[in-house]
Amino acid sequence: MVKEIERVGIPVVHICTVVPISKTIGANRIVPAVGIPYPLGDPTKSPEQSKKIRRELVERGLKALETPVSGQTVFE
Amino acid sequence: MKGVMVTNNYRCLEKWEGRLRIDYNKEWGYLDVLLATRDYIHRGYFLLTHPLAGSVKPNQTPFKSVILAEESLEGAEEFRDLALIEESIEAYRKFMKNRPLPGWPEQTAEDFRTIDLSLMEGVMSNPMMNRR
Amino acid sequence: MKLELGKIYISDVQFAEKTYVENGTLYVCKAEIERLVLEDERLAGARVELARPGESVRISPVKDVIEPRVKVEGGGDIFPGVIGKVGQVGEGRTHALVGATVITCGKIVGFQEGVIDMSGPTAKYTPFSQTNNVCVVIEPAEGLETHDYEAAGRMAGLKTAVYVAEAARDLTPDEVVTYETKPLPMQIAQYPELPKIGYVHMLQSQGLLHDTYYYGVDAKKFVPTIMYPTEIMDGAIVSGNCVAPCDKVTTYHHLNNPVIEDLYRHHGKDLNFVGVILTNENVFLADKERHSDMVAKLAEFLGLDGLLITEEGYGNPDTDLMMNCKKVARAGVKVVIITDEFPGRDGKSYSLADAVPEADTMVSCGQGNLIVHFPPMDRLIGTMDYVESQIGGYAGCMNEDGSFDAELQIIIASTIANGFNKLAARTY
Amino acid sequence: MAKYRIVHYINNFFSGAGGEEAAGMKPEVHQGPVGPGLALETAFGEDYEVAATVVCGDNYFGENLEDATAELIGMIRLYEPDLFIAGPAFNAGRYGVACGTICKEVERELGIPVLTGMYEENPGVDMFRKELIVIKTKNSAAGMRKAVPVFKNLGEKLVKGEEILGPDTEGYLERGIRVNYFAEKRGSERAIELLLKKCKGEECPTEYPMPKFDRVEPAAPVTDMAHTKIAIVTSGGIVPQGNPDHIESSSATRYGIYSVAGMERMDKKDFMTVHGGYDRAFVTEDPNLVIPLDVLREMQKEGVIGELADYFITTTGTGTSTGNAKAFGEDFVGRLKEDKIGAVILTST
Repeated sequence: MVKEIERVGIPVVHICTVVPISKTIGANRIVPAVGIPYPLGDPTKSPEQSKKIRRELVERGLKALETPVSGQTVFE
Repeated sequence: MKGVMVTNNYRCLEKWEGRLRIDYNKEWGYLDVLLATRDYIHRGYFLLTHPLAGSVKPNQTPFKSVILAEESLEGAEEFRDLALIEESIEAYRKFMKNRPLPGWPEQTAEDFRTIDLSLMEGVMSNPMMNRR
Repeated sequence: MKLELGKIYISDVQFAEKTYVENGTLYVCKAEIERLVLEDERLAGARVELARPGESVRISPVKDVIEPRVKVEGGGDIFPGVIGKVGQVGEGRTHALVGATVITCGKIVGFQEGVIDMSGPTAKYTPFSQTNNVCVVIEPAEGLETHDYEAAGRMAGLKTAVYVAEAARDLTPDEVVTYETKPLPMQIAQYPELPKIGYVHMLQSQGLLHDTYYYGVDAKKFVPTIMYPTEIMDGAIVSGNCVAPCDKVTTYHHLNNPVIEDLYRHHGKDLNFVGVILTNENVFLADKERHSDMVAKLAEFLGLDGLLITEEGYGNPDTDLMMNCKKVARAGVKVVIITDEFPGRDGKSYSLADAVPEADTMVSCGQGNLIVHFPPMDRLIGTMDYVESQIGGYAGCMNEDGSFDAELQIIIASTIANGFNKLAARTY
Repeated sequence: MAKYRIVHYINNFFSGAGGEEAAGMKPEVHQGPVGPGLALETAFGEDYEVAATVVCGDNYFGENLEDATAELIGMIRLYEPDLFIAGPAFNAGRYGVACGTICKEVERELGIPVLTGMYEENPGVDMFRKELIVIKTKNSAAGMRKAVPVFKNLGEKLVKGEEILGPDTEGYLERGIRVNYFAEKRGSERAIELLLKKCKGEECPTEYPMPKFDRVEPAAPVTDMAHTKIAIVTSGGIVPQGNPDHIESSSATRYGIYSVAGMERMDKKDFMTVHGGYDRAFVTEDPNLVIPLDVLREMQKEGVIGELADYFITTTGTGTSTGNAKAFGEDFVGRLKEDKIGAVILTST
């Protein structure tokens, strides 16, 4: 899906748990997520903390979207 | 090392049950084993053996075994496993379209199990498989 | 390392009381060969039959084909570590009965054994319709285990070939060809202006019916190594597999490796043939990564400008082929791949099971999915009982008159992926 | 001896009915050759006749695919043709697609040989080149004169069941079929010759091209986030409670587009996950772990981002083939463009 979106010129950031898969499917801007059962946040912590983690990831995603890249780039 | 063998060959189950996790299903066909393998890769597992191991083509043998692990043993390029499994599934479909698997008599089926088992024996005896 | 290959041309084969060569005819003693083969208690039966070019003869299921060769000077035995003693080969003088072969056939081991027609429309696809063949039809002992049957069949062929080749020991060859490769620094210095070319020879090594032996070592257990090209001409590599009939590299094809032969033909003219890198095609992906790393390292170590890669088999080996190609190319070495193709029955699918952008120069040895018609033959060596389950055959492919239809895959060495044949494929 | 019968298909323009204004015309049939068919009949000579010409407007064909095809097949069948020719369509896209479609259908329904012709860049070429013999033509009707003998030659061969040679020899567009032949030199020698050329930096054409590697260049970055509209896409299997579109838990063949209009966060009362690839407990409790709606709404209010699409697009990633995923993307991307989405956040488990 990533390639099809990007092909029409819309930048995509892929926030994902398994970076290698993201690379395979052709994502160019990649942000590693927290983990498989809970990619954006950490429910084992307090709801506030979980949300804070989520916010940080989304902010990193937005930053990736604002960054020029020449090929597949992982934003850690 | 946490490994799993995905197989529809009961002789692999008999031989290695207890050595590593065996995801065995006697109802599975060759393609089902490949699809189950792909599910493991999607969940973050790494291929240890090539999905098309054995140059018996997919429309010739009913049996297939693949070993995966939660960690990678080599510094492979990152998209390798997903590409490998997709290519293998593609190859399966190509050959089945060509000519579907014959209904083998039991003796022939047993020979195919032996070949599949032998392919896995080569791997299971590899010292890297005993890494902890 | 320097080897003189003395070629004795054989144009006919006949039975006789003893085994000898006279005026280009190979005479073989049937009883002697059968006795020799049956020394192995794993085999219950052995029958020798002859097949000559142009005869209405079909041979099936074929396991291996071997050219009779004998070591005359320079030390070592033919097929070291397998039949002969372990010891260095590739030097001195070897005699070969060119135009003769030993073929093993009999009940299938694992469906991957093929067909040879000595005449008719399919004869053109296999080189062995042009040779004078001593066929050993074997029968396993009751209840023999599959691995043992494979080993017994392999040894029967090699033993027979060594026995027959003794007839060549004291003959004066019709032609002597000298092959020489010097130690690396001297070899490079000999033709400093020519491109330094190597050859990556990938050996089938996946398991039962998929093994190859190098000086008796099971190829899946070695790491990539460097070989003088002449070693292979003395039987350093023995086939122990039936991958698929069409792309099986028989022991004959190891002895007569076309890439090595043709590289020597160009040696000193427009290239400098520096050596051979041997590697394997294991099932274990860690082995694949490690060994392709090592192939690239050895290519760089040898200072190669270019190299050729050949594979044996389909599927799993395609991944080794592509890994080798990619890593060698990234090490700055120019690479050309030789392969055969399986594009499906309609010929429209992608032909290999793996692909990398670095594989931008490939030579095709033809596609194996083409359906061909095999007319009835007057005489059958072996059995047709298994045609429907042999690779390339299918349920209902056999007709009552002995004719059948099957994919080109079923013919021994028809699309062999080392460039031995002229068969190729192009896009329509 | 009876003549071999050809039925010829042309569009509104070539039948003389007119251009765009006639593109809606329904199928009709004429006895004998019409327009370009005259040149074909002359070229094929005495043993052949163009028995009938069927005509259909390009728009009518495109908009009524099934009806138009059925009607045309009915007309063609009556003439019991030995050969069917469509076009050539040259560079006309809709005409090319119509020629390809009708040829395929005639071949399937009537079991007779079919032929068409197009300019290489006609979109019909990529759709049909693997299945049909598409004769290579110029990009305008001025190329008819050169195309006619090619039609004659191939048409005769097809009718007589003679061997069709390679695309360059015969003048059709490459079909991608691998065909065996015996080369002059053996493979090892050819490989060495290629390698020597490669070492010299000369051209060394491969005998077997690799498939195309599909990589997409990164899109340009967002320069003004505060005025950009963002959409969320996920492969994490979040769907409205009850999974109304029955999206599969693995090996998905569908995707869904669901509203988040007016919502401040993803509420577990409204959404669930069907993803089969992981422990669903956490996400079931808090779907924001996959669709970060809560923080995106915050950012929207804060003016960090301009706007948020009032829907998200979802499917499951486990077991889903790359082919399906590609098809989903191709399907929904039009909507993203329409809605002026400036950037996408795609989340995966």
